[in-house]
Amino acid sequence: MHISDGIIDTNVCIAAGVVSIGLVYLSGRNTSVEEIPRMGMMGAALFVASLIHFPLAGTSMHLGLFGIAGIILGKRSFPPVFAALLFQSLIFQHGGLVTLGVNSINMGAGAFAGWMIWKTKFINENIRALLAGFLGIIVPMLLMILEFRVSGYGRGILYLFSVYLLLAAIEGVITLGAVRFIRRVKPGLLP
Amino acid sequence: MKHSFIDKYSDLDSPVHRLDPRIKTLTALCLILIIVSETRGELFPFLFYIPVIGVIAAVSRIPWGYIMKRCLVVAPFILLTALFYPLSGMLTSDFRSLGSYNHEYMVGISIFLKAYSALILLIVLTSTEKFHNILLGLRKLKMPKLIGIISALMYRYVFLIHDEILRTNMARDSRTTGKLKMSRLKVYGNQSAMVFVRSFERSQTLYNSMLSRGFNGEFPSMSRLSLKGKELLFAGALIMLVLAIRLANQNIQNYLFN
Amino acid sequence: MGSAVKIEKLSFSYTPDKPVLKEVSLEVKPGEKLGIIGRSGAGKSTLLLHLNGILSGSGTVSIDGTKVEKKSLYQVRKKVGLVFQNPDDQLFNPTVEEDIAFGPLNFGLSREESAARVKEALNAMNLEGLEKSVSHHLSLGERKRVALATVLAMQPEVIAFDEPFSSLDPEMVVQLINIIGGLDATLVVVSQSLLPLLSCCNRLAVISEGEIIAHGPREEVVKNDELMKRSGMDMSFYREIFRDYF
Amino acid sequence: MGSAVKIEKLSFSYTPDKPVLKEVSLEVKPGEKLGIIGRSGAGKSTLLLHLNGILSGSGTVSIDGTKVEKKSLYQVRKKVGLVFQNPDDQLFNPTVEEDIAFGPLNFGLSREESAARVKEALNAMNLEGLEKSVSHHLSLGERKRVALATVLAMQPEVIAFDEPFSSLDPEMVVQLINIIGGLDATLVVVSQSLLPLLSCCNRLAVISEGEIIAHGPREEVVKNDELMKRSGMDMSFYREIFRDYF
Ligand SMILES: Nc1ncnc2c1ncn2[C@@H]1O[C@H](COP(=O)(O)OP(=O)(O)OP(=O)(O)O)[C@@H](O)[C@H]1O
Ligand SMILES: Nc1ncnc2c1ncn2[C@@H]1O[C@H](COP(=O)(O)OP(=O)(O)OP(=O)(O)O)[C@@H](O)[C@H]1O
Ligand SMILES: [Mg+2]
Ligand SMILES: [Mg+2]
Repeated sequence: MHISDGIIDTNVCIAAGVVSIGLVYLSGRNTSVEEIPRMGMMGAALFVASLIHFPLAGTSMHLGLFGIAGIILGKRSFPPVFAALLFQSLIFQHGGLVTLGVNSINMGAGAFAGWMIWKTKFINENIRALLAGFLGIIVPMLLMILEFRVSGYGRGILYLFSVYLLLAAIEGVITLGAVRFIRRVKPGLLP
Repeated sequence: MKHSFIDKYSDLDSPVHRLDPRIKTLTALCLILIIVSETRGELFPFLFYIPVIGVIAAVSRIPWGYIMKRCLVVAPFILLTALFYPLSGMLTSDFRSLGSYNHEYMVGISIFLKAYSALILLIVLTSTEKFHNILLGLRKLKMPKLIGIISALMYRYVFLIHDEILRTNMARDSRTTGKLKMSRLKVYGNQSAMVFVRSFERSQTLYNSMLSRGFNGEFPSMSRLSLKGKELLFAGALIMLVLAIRLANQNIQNYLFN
Repeated sequence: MGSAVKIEKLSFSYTPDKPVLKEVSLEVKPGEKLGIIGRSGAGKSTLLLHLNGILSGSGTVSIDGTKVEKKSLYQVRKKVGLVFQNPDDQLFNPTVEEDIAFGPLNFGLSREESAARVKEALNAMNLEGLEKSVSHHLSLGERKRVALATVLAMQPEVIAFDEPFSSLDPEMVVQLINIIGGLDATLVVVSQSLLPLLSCCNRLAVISEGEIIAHGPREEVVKNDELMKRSGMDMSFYREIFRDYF
Repeated sequence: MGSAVKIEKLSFSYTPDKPVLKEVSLEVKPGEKLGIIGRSGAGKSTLLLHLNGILSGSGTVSIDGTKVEKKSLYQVRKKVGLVFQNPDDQLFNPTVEEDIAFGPLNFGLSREESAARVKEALNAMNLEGLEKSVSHHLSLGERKRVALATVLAMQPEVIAFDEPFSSLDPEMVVQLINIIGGLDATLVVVSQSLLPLLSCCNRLAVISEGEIIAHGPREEVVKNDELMKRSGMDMSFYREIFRDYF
């Protein structure tokens, strides 16, 4: 899910870098002191989740949790996603430095998608949770396909990404479980 | 509780270690940018980039075995994407003779080389500096303030989560037989969710204690970063060298091959 | 003489259905050492968090005449130091030194002044030589003292302690009592350990289900058996054990 | 009669440079109630974690004649219940009921049997009616009792407690002492609170810097002033306070 340096077109990376800084400001505008620990904690949770690998469809995958980030943080999800990816890049080189912008736009979009679904209050909460988790992976995947295509990869790259469908399904179920747990134990966390 | 998964070789001493974290980060970023923006399919300049990177890594005294081990974590993904550059065309277009994919192969290889060069530079950067110093450097380099605060908190919170995991693991293990006899998904699920909830609560308390000591968004620090002219010169020279390789590439090739 | 802390009709609840503090009024004179006791869950920690505006309910809290409110937070937090029960909640910088300097630097002191404060606080806590240590590698007793040092370095007028004695061995408790006894700030100490509390506080307040049900000189409060029983503080059980063994 | 717990020459260190337990030998007879005291950082919690194989150092630990090793973990953990200092570490299921049933289910009991165990444990801890509550929402005293119930439900022969009395108010401490006194398992209790410990244990062991420096009937150990002083347990400081007030 994380694009390393050198894989896709540099111009795309630079443009995305600039846009992502803009998004950090937009998403973090007028943040109040009460919101900060939540954002930091969510960033840490995203980072820790990425440390836990499990085998899936022949490769090693890890959870993204972008759907949950979107549910809990709403419009504030972008800065924590950005910070978590910065950590991943610096600590174990998951995703590059130049591609930080691209990666955070991709995964931030996943979180925003989760938020959008979560806001649609007329749908049953369980379904919303399931969808949020699912889209949290699918949306970044779609963006990645786009970026690879722009960078000259053929359509065959679709095969490479199909494994994420499986991951997205798993994330959906996990997000559902997490939301149900939080609803029982600490409902204050869910907006 | 002791945590050793970061900062492992940051206590060694070498010219790379001694560089100011700001300069080090900026230099790494510049070098990576120059190399990854190299024209696709160009393999020749890597004859020069690779030795330069090798020298930097050697000077840093980070053991090669360690660098390779860290490379391995992301290696499959890089290899796969590099491989897919030529492959992704073949898989979907009509059959062409394999020979006509020559350029695609070259691009695939250059993607592979770029990615690895960047990876090794990044590894050298992050293993020669304490992680919190890199964050401090980034803050001084005017990264967005919010990201500065969040990442400083994250640094502490990651340990907090780690602690919670270790402790609940012990408590869980002491009521099991070494193996779980119930649905593992359910047990691990509940445990992780509880760790998540408790960490959120503790993070609030921790933040309250910061507020109590006057925290207002700025992270004051006792350690003063000091820029030395020598370091600036060294970093500048390094960037110029790589840039020169990049720019001179075409001329050298013309000279050599015509 | 004014009061160091003055709380008037303070009410607070975390969740709408359950009031945690109910019209609490309490006054602490400068230099006084006040102990607060009460059952677990009575609202003691919640009360402390109001002293420097971390929480704010209805009613007023004033520190040295300054009302605690949004716009006075900076001054108030300079005057009130809060020591949390769990030192791990208080130590978040990479080194002991930076942790202790965090407060002074935040309040605008220069690096040199802060360094002096750090030195002083380390001395007062017998922690010389640990400047560069990583806080979370220290023992519990050391971490508790570092946490106190982080607050001392701010030279607050009022220090509020939450459960300073819990999980410490008797020797460390005595050490801490001596340290606390030597401070010349106004003190508010919350603790379930009645013996250490009695030896460092001259006045006591009893809180029960969010209400202050007694407040006065320690002798008066502690010897009121009915009151102590009612607030879960009955020590008579220990009388025989103590007689027998000590 | 064999021994419930037999530790022989147990040594352990977390980091190569610093031994935490040094050739510890200790024997606990069935039905005995042993208190372990010692300075903070002496190695008490570390010792407890060896009783059911969470940690394993050099030397041997046997429970009721079974050596604690990888292949005997199943039997050992069935026999030894560990109650951690912080109940929150132990409670991670959404409801009290599920938390208590966790151990029995893991040891292969059927749902019916587990449900019976849950009921029994709740009764013993005065927790009836809380089956469906979310553990996380209970008060500290209740959570401590639930944590104990999760262990009781496994019907262990040996129960090891880490700091059961810390952060509890005196009333709750007395409650817990009564509960502990009524258990008929072999008990090993680690605590810094000497008075409660004395009232529920008839034997005491003193650990200092990873070594057992004394072990015997409580009177003998406690009245050895020199020993108590050496291990940071000196209570003489409190004598006057206690005389004056209680
Ligand atoms: N963050 C919170 N959210 C919701 N309720 C809370 C929160 N913190 C405390 N409470 C509740 O408020 C009440 C008072 O809690 P508080 O921590 O002030 O008690 P305390 O007197 O300090 O107890 P203890 O001696 O156990 O520390 C308790 O019923 C507790 O469950
Ligand atoms: N996970 C760990 N990693 C490294 N060192 C540890 C770890 N846990 C404990 N220690 C160290 O081992 C020693 C003994 O710790 P232990 O927790 O057993 O002490 P204790 O007697 O239970 O103290 P306390 O009364 O404070 O609980 C201490 O010096 C502690 O710093
Ligand atoms: Mg409290
Ligand atoms: Mg311990």
